[in-house]
Amino acid sequence: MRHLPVLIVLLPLVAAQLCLLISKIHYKAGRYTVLAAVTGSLVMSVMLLRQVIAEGSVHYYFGNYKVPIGIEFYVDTVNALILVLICLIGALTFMYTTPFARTTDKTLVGAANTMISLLITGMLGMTATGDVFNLYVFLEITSLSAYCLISLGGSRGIVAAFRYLLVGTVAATLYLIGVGILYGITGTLNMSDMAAILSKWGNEGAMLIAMCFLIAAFGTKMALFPFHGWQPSAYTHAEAGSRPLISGVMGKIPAYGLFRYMYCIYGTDYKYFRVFLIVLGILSVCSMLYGSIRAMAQTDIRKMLAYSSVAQMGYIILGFAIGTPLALCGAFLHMFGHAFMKGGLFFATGAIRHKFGTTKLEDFGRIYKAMPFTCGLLVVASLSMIGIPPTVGFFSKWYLAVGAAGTGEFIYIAVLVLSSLLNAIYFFKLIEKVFIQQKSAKTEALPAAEGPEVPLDMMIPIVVCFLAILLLGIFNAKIVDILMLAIKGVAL
Amino acid sequence: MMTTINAFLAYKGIYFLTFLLLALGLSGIIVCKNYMKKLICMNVMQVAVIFFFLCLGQKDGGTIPVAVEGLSAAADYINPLPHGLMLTAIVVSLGTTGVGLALLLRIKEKYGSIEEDKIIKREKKF
Amino acid sequence: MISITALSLRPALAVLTTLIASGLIYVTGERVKANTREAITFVAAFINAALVYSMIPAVLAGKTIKLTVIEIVKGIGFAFNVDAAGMVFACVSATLWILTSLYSVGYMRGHGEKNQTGYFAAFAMCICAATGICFAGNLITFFIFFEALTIATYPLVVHYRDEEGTRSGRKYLAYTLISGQIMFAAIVIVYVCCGTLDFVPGGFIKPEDIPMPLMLILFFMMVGAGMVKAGVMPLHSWLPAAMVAPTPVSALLHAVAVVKAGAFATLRVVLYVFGPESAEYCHGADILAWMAVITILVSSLIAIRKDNLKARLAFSTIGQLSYIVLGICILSPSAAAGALYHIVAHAFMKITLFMAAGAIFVTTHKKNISEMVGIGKRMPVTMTAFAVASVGIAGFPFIVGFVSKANIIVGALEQGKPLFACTLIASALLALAYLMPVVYMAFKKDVTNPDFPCKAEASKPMLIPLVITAVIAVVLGVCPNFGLHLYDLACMAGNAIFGIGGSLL
Amino acid sequence: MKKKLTVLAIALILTLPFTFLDILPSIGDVNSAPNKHVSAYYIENAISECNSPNMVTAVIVDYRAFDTLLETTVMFLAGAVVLLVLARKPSIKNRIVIPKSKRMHKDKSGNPIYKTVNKDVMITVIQPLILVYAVYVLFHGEVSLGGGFQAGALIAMAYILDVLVIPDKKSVFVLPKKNSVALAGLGPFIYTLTGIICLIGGGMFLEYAKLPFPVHTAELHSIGILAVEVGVTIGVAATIITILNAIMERVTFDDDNY
Repeated sequence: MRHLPVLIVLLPLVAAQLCLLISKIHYKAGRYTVLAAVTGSLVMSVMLLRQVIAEGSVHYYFGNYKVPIGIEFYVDTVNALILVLICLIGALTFMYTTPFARTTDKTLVGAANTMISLLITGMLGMTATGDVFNLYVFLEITSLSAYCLISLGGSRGIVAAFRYLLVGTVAATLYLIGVGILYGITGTLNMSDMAAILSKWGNEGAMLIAMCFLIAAFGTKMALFPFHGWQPSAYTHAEAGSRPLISGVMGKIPAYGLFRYMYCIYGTDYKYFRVFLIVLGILSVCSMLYGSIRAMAQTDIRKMLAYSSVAQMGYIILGFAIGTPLALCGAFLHMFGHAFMKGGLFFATGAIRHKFGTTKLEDFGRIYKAMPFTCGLLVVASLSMIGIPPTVGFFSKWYLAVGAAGTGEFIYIAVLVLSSLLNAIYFFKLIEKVFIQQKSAKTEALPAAEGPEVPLDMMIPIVVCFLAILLLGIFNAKIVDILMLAIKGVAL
Repeated sequence: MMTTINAFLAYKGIYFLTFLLLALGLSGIIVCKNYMKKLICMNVMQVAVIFFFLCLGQKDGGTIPVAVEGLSAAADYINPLPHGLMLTAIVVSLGTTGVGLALLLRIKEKYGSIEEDKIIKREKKF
Repeated sequence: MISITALSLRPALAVLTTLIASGLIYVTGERVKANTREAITFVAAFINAALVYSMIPAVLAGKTIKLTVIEIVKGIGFAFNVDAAGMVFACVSATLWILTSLYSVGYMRGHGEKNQTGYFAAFAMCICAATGICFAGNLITFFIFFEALTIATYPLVVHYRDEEGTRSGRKYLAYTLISGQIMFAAIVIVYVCCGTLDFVPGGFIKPEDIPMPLMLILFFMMVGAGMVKAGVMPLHSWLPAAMVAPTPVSALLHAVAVVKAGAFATLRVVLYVFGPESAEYCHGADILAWMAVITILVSSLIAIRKDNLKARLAFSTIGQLSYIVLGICILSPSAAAGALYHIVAHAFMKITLFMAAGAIFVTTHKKNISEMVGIGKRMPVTMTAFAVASVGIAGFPFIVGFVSKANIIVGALEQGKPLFACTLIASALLALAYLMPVVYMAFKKDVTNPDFPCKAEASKPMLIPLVITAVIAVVLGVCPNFGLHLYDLACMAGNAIFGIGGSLL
Repeated sequence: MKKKLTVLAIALILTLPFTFLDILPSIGDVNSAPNKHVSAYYIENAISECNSPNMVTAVIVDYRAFDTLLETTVMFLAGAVVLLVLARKPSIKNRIVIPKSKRMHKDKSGNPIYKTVNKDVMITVIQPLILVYAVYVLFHGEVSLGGGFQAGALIAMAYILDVLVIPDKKSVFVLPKKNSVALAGLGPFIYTLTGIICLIGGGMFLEYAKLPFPVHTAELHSIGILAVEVGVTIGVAATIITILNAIMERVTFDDDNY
């Protein structure tokens, strides 16, 4: 039991390392290995979550070297929940990729499976680690596998991947500079040790500059407003099967990293903490408005969803910027909710593309006849994006708004409302297309309307996302209770 | 005056150069239109970071961190940790550069150019 | 902790029944025969009605049925709280669901409509939301169902899937979503200021809780959502636009669920959240009352000019709904009781009118009043029902409209606001002016219209409901407490709000 | 030019705070934070705890061994990515700019300049030396400068020489693409396996002291370090060979056809 934190990360890692070897037996063998590993991780992360809720946070020391000598994994309820989320979406996405496979070349299929497995490993590691440099290495694993998955998405995917590679590496470099400055003034790389030293004799100017670098780095990785340039085309042109994972979860993990830095390492007592809150508040507000406005103008659903991700990241960061426990809960709830919403929307988009071969909004006329379940998910996820109860989007917005009202920042409430309405404009455009508009010539010509809606591999993720959006919404109080345990302890 | 300058050059000068290198790399990524040059500038940035970390690990009067008979105090060896970290960073930057080059190869193949404006123009055809 | 008993589960069950019905209809879809779909609708409608009616005795005895299902957000439960006011609205919607379903079957078949699955599913969803709105015990539960209603009505508005439908659908969404989101912001602020969201008869916001200008702003931010749905004047224009929907939808929109939900929302916000004291203190009630007065007069004037029967009825609805809003804003027990009872009264009268209009459209394909000369000869039963309801709308005694209006007028006079009473009387005359010509033309003796050669009523499923509603309108007018004790319930609610004991008038 | 000057000016301004504000420790300061806290521990305890005179090795494969496991995985990942990215070769007609002629690429090894060197002799002499040196570097990584990465690179170098100089005849070993990439995964796996054996022995992950072998603790650390160095070597060598293989399939670059 005490090895759970490391085993969660190791399983997909080992699966990735051995996937190519096992793929030599049969091209599907590697796939089952990875699927089994991710599922195993899912089970263990749930066990870990239960353990953490029951007994409090868990430290895992690599090589049994105590902090700050060795590397440490630190799991509290917040990141235990995120671990579960990553494993769940990871397993679903992995299941979902099969129908998209175009080759049976053992090596290539094996390598592609390795990529997804390592992407999951990287995200799990970033979430669980308690060491700032270890976070960097996991960040790079995540990024490299993401570059690859994006580059597999056709001609524009390569360019998108290259641009993301440049921007992502710059971000990682800036992150290292931030870490370097902090290391320079503390002499340690362990997060909790660093927090202790900084609170005692932190050089405030150095901390300020380090935080600027960190905000830029994490902001780029999570595609916050001024740093989002790489994101729309990367999300749009990523490989179809892995898109839900990339767009649904990948952006959230750097956000969690930023949370760690702000609330765990720097702490709310830090002199310039208010400054960060205001800066993040401005960035998030800009993200929400800019993302929504750009999303309205798109004709390709993938791009629309990508821009909407910029806006939705704004919600999460807004929660961090408000900084009361309730708002932080809202931010995390939105993180989980949005993973399922955006993941679900991309699952649905992929399913439509699989069946009709199109992602252009103009071709979506009345596809609900052929794919009622997919369109059901589209509707529920869209409503959740807008924030209509009883979906999870409403409740995360509720906590954010209550938090904002609690600190008297009514402007944030106004922005939340405005952003919801902007979301409503383009999501109802989508719903209008799917249910009302006449069939386009392109979909009319396809005989695809016959037969089952989508393969079972695709149906499971769709149904799971559908249920998750509703259940997370209805039982949000439970999750908030769990989150509160950690947030009260860690942050404030 | 001279002592100030001397002290500055001795204790902070390299930071100045490192950050200059970093800034130049960053500006190169922004300004250059050629993807290959962008990639090179990216490498320049990474090198700057490596320098930066190594500066932090420098110690007056320290030798390389391989134990020698008779020297056992911490002050006798330079800090091994930044070197260890930077080994990792170098490998990572190697990986990133390799992937970047492979992508560039594909871009060149598909678009016939690695100039940004040409690629943007041709991207619309897909 | 309230123990969960069979009684306390009933509001949740009523909501659940309709929700399941809606889901079943959507999932079974086109694969099953229309009969199955309609069977599901009817079974659910009857179960729903039975559950709602079964709660009446308890409520009449002065009990409120409370049930907290789960903690829906941190610190606030998903609570049902069945009181007299909610009961009145619930009874209306449960009763009318049965009748409208029957009518829908006739209309949809007679008219050979498409997309019937979506229609029935959304219809059930609307009733589900309306039932939830009735029984919601706090603002957040209320808001959840309120937004659900917004979304569930959208497919009904765009039912025809054509250009015009899409446009009015957008208009509808724009109005309702914006007002809904603003209400959301207001709820959040109220929650932060007061720490509770539970409905309390007489309101939970004390005048000292919130500084004055903010309070007025909050009042309108909250009431705005209700105003939009109820079509109070500057915010009404989605309602006539939504006319493109099929007639049963119009009937549902205008008579049962949506607009009534709006009026009911106004009631809950003004009297159960702000309460008479705060509403008067911040002048919100006064301003709203005057808006209602203007709406009543202007909409009646517009109605006179409309030739399309459904459009005329739509503007009539806007005017009538403002009666309810006015009754609420007068802030007196009898006016509140009158307003609540007007929900009942207007529901039965207006649904009769709409069903009649639908019946005319299905049998003769006539939409405009000018083409309906002499139609009384062809469809005497329908037009008789229409005439009864028209007179009722005008407030003729012995028809249900009279009871509610009389109460509101009494309330206005009690509060020393005779201008409001005058408005109501003037509007009664205007109502006669815009509805009587239809009846007059229909039964005009000396004209024979070649379009209507012989007597031919609409099909049974359409005719029966509209006759029933017309009869109910008369019966309730003669004996307001007939059957479901709705008048007593309304009075109880009015008294509870103003803190006058639990006894009946 | 003006643009570049502006950029330079901005760069200078941005750089100033780091230099003039006293936010970073002075270079070479023995008592600065990074040189005291953790690093002093490493220097003082590397030999006694890890049985490794090379402190950098002690840090990277013992104290912070997990980082290095991931680093090796990054190598493997990079190899797999290159393989995957270069696997798709668009057909000529799918390209935006279509090559003007389809003239085939000429084998450059037939170029007279290559013929001046006696390749066979050079390879036979140099290759074994490289391999031996690689093994030396691998096994001495913990005592002096060196280690798995260098050893891996050297082994790969031997292979690269083989492929580049005599394309048709391979004398040392043949490693096709699909095997090399699997091997590149196997390397990090050996590393992971070492850690997992520690788990089985009742310790934490990568706690070499708990390796289930009947020798004393210092020896166990040496065994652990050696095991992971072997893993690193295999991983690095195989990755470089994978990248080489992936690129060798594309010796005919498009440029040649223009």
